Amino acid sequence: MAALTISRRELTQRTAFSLLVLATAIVTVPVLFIIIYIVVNGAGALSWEFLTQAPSQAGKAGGIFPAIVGTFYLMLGTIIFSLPVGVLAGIYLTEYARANWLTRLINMAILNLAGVPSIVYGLFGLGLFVLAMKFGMSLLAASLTLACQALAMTITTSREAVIAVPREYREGSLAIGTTKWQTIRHVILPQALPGVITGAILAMSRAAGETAPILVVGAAFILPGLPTSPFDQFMALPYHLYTAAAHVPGMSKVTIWGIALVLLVVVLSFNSLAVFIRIRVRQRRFGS
Amino acid sequence: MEIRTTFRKRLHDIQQELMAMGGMVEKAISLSIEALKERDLKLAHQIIADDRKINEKRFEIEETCIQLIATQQPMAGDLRTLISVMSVITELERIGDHAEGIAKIVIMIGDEPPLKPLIDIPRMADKTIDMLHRCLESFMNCDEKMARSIAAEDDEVDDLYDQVYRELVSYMVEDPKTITRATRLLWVAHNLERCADRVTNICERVVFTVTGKMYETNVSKY
Amino acid sequence: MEIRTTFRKRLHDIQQELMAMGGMVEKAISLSIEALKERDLKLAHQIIADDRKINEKRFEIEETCIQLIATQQPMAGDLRTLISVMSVITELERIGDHAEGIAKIVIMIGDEPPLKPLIDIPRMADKTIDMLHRCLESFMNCDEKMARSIAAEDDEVDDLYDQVYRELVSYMVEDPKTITRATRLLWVAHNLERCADRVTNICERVVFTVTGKMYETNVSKY
Amino acid sequence: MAIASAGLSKSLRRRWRFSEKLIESFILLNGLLAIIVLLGVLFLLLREGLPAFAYTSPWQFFFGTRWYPVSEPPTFGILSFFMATLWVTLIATAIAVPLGVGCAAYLAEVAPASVRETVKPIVELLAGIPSIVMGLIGLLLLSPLVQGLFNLNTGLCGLTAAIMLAMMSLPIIVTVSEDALRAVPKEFREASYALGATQWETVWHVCLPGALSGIAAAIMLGVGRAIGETMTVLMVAGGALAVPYAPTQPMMPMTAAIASGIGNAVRGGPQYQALFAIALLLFLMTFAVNLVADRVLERQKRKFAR
Amino acid sequence: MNMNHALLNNRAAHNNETKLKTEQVSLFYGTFQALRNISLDIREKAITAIIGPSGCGKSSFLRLFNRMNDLIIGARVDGRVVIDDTNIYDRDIDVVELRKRVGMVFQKPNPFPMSVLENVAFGPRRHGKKNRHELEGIVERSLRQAALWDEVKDKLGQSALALSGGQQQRLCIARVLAVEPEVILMDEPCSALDPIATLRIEDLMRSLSSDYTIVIVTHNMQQAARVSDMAAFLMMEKDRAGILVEYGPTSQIFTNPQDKRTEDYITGRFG
Amino acid sequence: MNMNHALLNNRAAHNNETKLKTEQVSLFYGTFQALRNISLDIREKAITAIIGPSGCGKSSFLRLFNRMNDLIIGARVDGRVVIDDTNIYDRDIDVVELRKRVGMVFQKPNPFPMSVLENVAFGPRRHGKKNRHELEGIVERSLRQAALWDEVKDKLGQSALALSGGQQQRLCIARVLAVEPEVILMDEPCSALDPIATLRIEDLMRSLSSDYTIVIVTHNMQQAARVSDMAAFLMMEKDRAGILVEYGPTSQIFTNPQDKRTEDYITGRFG
Ligand SMILES: Nc1ncnc2c1ncn2[C@@H]1O[C@H](COP(=O)(O)OP(=O)(O)OP(=O)(O)O)[C@@H](O)[C@H]1O
Ligand SMILES: Nc1ncnc2c1ncn2[C@@H]1O[C@H](COP(=O)(O)OP(=O)(O)OP(=O)(O)O)[C@@H](O)[C@H]1O
Ligand SMILES: [Mg+2]
Ligand SMILES: [Mg+2]
Ligand SMILES: O=P([O-])([O-])[O-]
Repeated sequence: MAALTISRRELTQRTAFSLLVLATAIVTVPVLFIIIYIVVNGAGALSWEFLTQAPSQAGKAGGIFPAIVGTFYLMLGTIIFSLPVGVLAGIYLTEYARANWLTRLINMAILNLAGVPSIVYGLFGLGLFVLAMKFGMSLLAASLTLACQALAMTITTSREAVIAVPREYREGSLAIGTTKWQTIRHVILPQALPGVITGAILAMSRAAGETAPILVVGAAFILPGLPTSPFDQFMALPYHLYTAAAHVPGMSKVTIWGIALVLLVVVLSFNSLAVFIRIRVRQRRFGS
Repeated sequence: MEIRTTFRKRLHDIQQELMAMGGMVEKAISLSIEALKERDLKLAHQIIADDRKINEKRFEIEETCIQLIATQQPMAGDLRTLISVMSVITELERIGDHAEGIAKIVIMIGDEPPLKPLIDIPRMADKTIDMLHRCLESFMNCDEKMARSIAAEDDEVDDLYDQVYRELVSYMVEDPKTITRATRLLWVAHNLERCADRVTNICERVVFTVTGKMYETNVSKY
Repeated sequence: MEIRTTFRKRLHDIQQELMAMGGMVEKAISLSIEALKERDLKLAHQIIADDRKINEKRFEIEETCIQLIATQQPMAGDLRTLISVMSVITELERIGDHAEGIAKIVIMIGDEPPLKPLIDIPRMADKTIDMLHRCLESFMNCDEKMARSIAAEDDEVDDLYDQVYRELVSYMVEDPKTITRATRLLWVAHNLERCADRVTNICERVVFTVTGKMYETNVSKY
Repeated sequence: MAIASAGLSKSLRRRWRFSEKLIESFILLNGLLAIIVLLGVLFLLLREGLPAFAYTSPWQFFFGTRWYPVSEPPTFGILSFFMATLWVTLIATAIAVPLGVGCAAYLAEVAPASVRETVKPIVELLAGIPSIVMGLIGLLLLSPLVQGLFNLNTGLCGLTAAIMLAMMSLPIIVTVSEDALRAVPKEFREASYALGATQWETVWHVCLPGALSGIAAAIMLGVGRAIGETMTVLMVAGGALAVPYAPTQPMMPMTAAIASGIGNAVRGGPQYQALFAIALLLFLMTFAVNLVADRVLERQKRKFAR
Repeated sequence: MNMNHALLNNRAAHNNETKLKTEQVSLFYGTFQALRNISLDIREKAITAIIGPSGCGKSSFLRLFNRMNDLIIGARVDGRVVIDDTNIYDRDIDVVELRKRVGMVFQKPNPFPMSVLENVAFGPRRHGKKNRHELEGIVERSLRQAALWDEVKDKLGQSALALSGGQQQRLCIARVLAVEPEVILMDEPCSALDPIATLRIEDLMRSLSSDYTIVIVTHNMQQAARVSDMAAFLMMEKDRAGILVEYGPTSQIFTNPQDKRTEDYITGRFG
Repeated sequence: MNMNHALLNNRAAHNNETKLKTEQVSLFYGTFQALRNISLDIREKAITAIIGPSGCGKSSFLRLFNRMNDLIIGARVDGRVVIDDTNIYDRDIDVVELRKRVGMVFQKPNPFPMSVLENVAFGPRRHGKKNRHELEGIVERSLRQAALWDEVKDKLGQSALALSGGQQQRLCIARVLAVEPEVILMDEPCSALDPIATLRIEDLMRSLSSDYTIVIVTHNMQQAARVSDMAAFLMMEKDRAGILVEYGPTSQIFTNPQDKRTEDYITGRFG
């Protein structure tokens, strides 16, 4: 009797675990397939020329150099506009904010900023930066738009990084007679820095991949040269890819996959960097 | 809700054992006087044999107290109680020794004719036993006032002793032949007087247990 | 690295105080015999007065021991040491009382002519003081063997006492006029004999402190 | 001593620390920026979007099935967009939740360390793939597959989009759920084993219930992602303007409608305003989802706290 | 001492049979040896305390008895661990069944985030008891045994996490009792509790010791002294492997330990 | 007792001056009153222990003295808290300056994740000491005072987190000593440590007590008994506000408390 019960429980367990393994396989196998597929099919397009030349013949020939540069400019612009605000707001929320309606409101705002669809940011950027502030369809307008979108992320990651600094450190520092800012500056920020940086890199990587907002606020499909000022129009990899794939008839598949591969490499290398930093920090904190 | 029930139970057990030991000692004194009155050598030997048990009981209780202190970390009143128990059993054991001493004297006297009818010595013994009994009761009940009043009664025993002493010396002076016998009775009385002194020591411990203060009663005269 | 330094220091202090008390008691015995020999009433009064100090010292040490037990939770050997200290000071205090007793007898004797030259009684006293001194040393050094051998020496004191007793009884029988005086000397000898008994009790405590076992030496004869 | 204390009492008096105050107010300003941006978004959407209702009644707008921005007068009915978003989101969620939670449970509770160390980076990889690339995959690889499998006229339909969206919301669901499962203290597992429960019983009766709040939040976040996703649905869903009755039909979710329309809309014109009105609706929908998710989390948290 | 101790008898030694036994047990975590050649007989229906300095392997030793170490990858056991007459490290031992017989209470109170009732019913449910009436009976009995019934009988449906720390720990004990174990292992069960709650748990342990064999690990020497009948002192050797230094009745270990190292540890001379 | 206690004198009472003082202090968290009318004089260069049941307000009381409660929103203090002759709750008191004079050590050792040296130098640096040589002198002095120098002198550059728990706590004490406080507050400084490390910290506290005024909160009654010169017993009233029940020399509190409630708590009769 007892033996029978055990074996039934054992059976349930085996069945359940098999289903879990199956789910995991369904999640992971397509990802590997996609990556490998893009690498295999896109590698053919890669060449020195492809990476360093401007496009010609509506993108069917030439390279994607301006798009690569444009994407890096966008990443830079995004981080310049969103990181300082993100960090300071994160500090405000954890160190200064009192539990009152204002704080609740700010937190709710952040929560919702993170959930606003990217296309809505696009419209916001269009309405505010392009039209109202008259920046036009420009690198600056796009950067600001992406920065607004990234804000939720930089604030949240900074806030989490600052919160993760144990309360004991704060108390330990204040209790030996330091001011609040000294405590933040010398104890909390150094501790939170890796987390902040990780968040920033992820935000940049996200910005590199965004299409919908820049589609609205000003990316160009083909430009002969690089932007020379923030008020110039610009090319960007995702938008270039979109147009090439959806709007240029007769585009060669290899070129499309080639653009996709370059975009993927940019985005994923930044992601890996963030992961790498996170692991290093974890080791330093718990190791030695 | 009461907690530390185990400790409390063991403390209570110790107090019970202390009372049992007190009973043994009271009995030893009263039997020793009985033996003296009746010239009962067998009884005297019995008392001597029983004193071993009193000694053993004393060490048993003491060991338990030490174990309780080591393992239960009593504090404040509980600790004072345990310390007092250890002190009280020492006193009881000594009182037991005095009873044994009397029994030994009984054996020395053997079947010599009595020097005189025994009156004051049994009275001393009764008084001492009574004091001891009530004193232990006051310990159980943490009755500080009672303990103080019992300690004061020691004077009565001392007076009785003085009386016995004077009487016996006059016997000896009148008839030197009685000297040995008289000296022996004197020993008996002395033993009883010491017993009563020890009872007052126990009383002091009662006061200490309750108040945490050691108060010294009158110091013994001899 | 030694830890609990505070506790260890305080334990050490207590042992020092115990030795100091031992010194006071030794001095009290030796002075009381001095007073007896010299018929020095002033000295006798001084001894009685000093006994208060011994008593106070005893309570002071005891209180410190209790505080140490309550606040420092000593265990094993440390606890046994503290328990033993409390027991030893009780014995010392009683020995002090015996010295006081002798001093009181000296006062009773006053300037009566000496019954006989004092020989055995001073020998008893010297022996007792010597035993006490070495015994406390053995306590300090946790020297169990030494303690056992000292306890065995109690028989010598008992023998001396028997000798004194027989001698004094023969005096009394020969000359009833000496009875009072002889009885008094007998008290003195008896006090000394009790002192030696108490030294053996201390020896038992030394053995207990070291081994954790209570060993009973020979039981007193009187 | 007295002298020392006199000195002390003097030195304890407060000093004015100007820089401290300055920094403090600057930091507060940055904190407020989050609200400013959010309110800015809302304000702009309202300003540009509300005028649309001058041309078309709200009833017509929300329940009208016809979207003719350039006819005279233009009609703006968004029901088909809305239904498309609904279809796509529901199906994506239905696919992603069991897979995601199952995968998370496997990673957190069952998988040996070596498997976990390889699977986790793969999931993170998936999170990193830009939506445009996923759109490309749907467009070029998945849609022919779906077309063949269901024997459709075109593979560019709601179902294809939903499958891609499911993939895209999986990383969020997996990572957040796994974190939630890991947050269940080791002590609970040990207690369960020590009572003689099997590992599966421990996962099912102790770990999953314990992580329920986190898993619910994960699902909500996944839903939010699916609703707001633009490029993938723009490229894959088919772009048909009719109200979809089956997931296998081509359709145009709201985000796609905005993205495809905004390029041609005259700035400040009726279509421009109508698109802003859709954006406003999207904004409010995601706002609602997020608020609900937050409330759920809060209530779950409070349920087990004192 | 060779006297008969009436006073002591009412405490220990109701029963002198051996319930658990380790025979020359060594425990390895990978290549690191955490325990070396430990042989110990644990008495039935008595409380045995394991004491020793931090990291000497007390917890590891305790977890031998319900094979909790199995959960740690790379842990290996040499020697025999015997319950009644069975070596629990035999191949064909059912660990789930073993853990029913050998319950465990942990350092931090860890009631499941469910209702009080569900917590206690958890074990019986897993072992196939479904009848609601029967379960309720078990729950009441276990809570009574754990001296918690009166405090929670009106809030059986409320979350267990709303209880105080001490109540939570008693609930965890009730939860173990509900599966009717023979042995209860406790790993520093009071170290997260305040003094009063601690004394309560100690009282509970003593009352349970008449029916269960209890093994407790504690950092708190005073607690080991207060609560146990037998005590074992573990120590680390040079290579940090735990060895058994002394094992005996608690009263002896704390008043008159036989080993110099035990004495040094107990009197705080260690270091 | 009215005897002269030579034995006791070497422990307490080097100094009978009052260093800290609360006068009719009440503390509120919002509308909840955590402390009610507490008046207490804390002796200079002695160790004062605060004991009492869980939640009676011991930590809150301790944190009055360096205004750590200021960090809690809604906390309000009535009455006066005086250090030397200054009410530290006066309007114009500089909290930062106050906390330099009144150092604090916490329950969990909390060294900053920096090197040992940087940890100790942290305070002096913030207060404007930049000279490397001078800082090194301060670090060595503080570490010596905290009885840690010998153990860490060869690894001043290593991360403080690599130290053992007991060493970390002594490091935290050194960190406080480096800013030359007059008072050191300790909130259950040993509750996260093992018994040996605990005894070490206790030894350290005693050696510091000749130069500093120390106030310690502890759950561990035995520890309070072992380490302090004076002890205060707090308790909750019906409404859960903490009140002072008894305050006196430690030896008296633990052998002969004057208040029945203290006696009940100390002997474990409470509940
Ligand atoms: N999972 C593990 N892997 C490797 N080593 C371990 C593991 N668990 C414990 N150890 C090591 O085994 C030794 C014994 O650990 P254990 O936790 O049993 O000690 P303990 O006496 O319970 O200590 P504490 O008093 O701190 O709880 C320690 O040196 C520890 O570092
Ligand atoms: N920040 C706070 N807000 C509201 N109430 C609080 C706060 N901190 C403490 N309390 C309450 O104040 C009372 C006293 O808390 P405090 O932490 O001072 O007690 P304690 O004696 O230190 O307890 P413990 O022994 O558990 O550390 C408790 O009832 C607690 O719930
Ligand atoms: Mg452990
Ligand atoms: Mg506290
Ligand atoms: O909304 P997108 O991620 O597709 O830009």
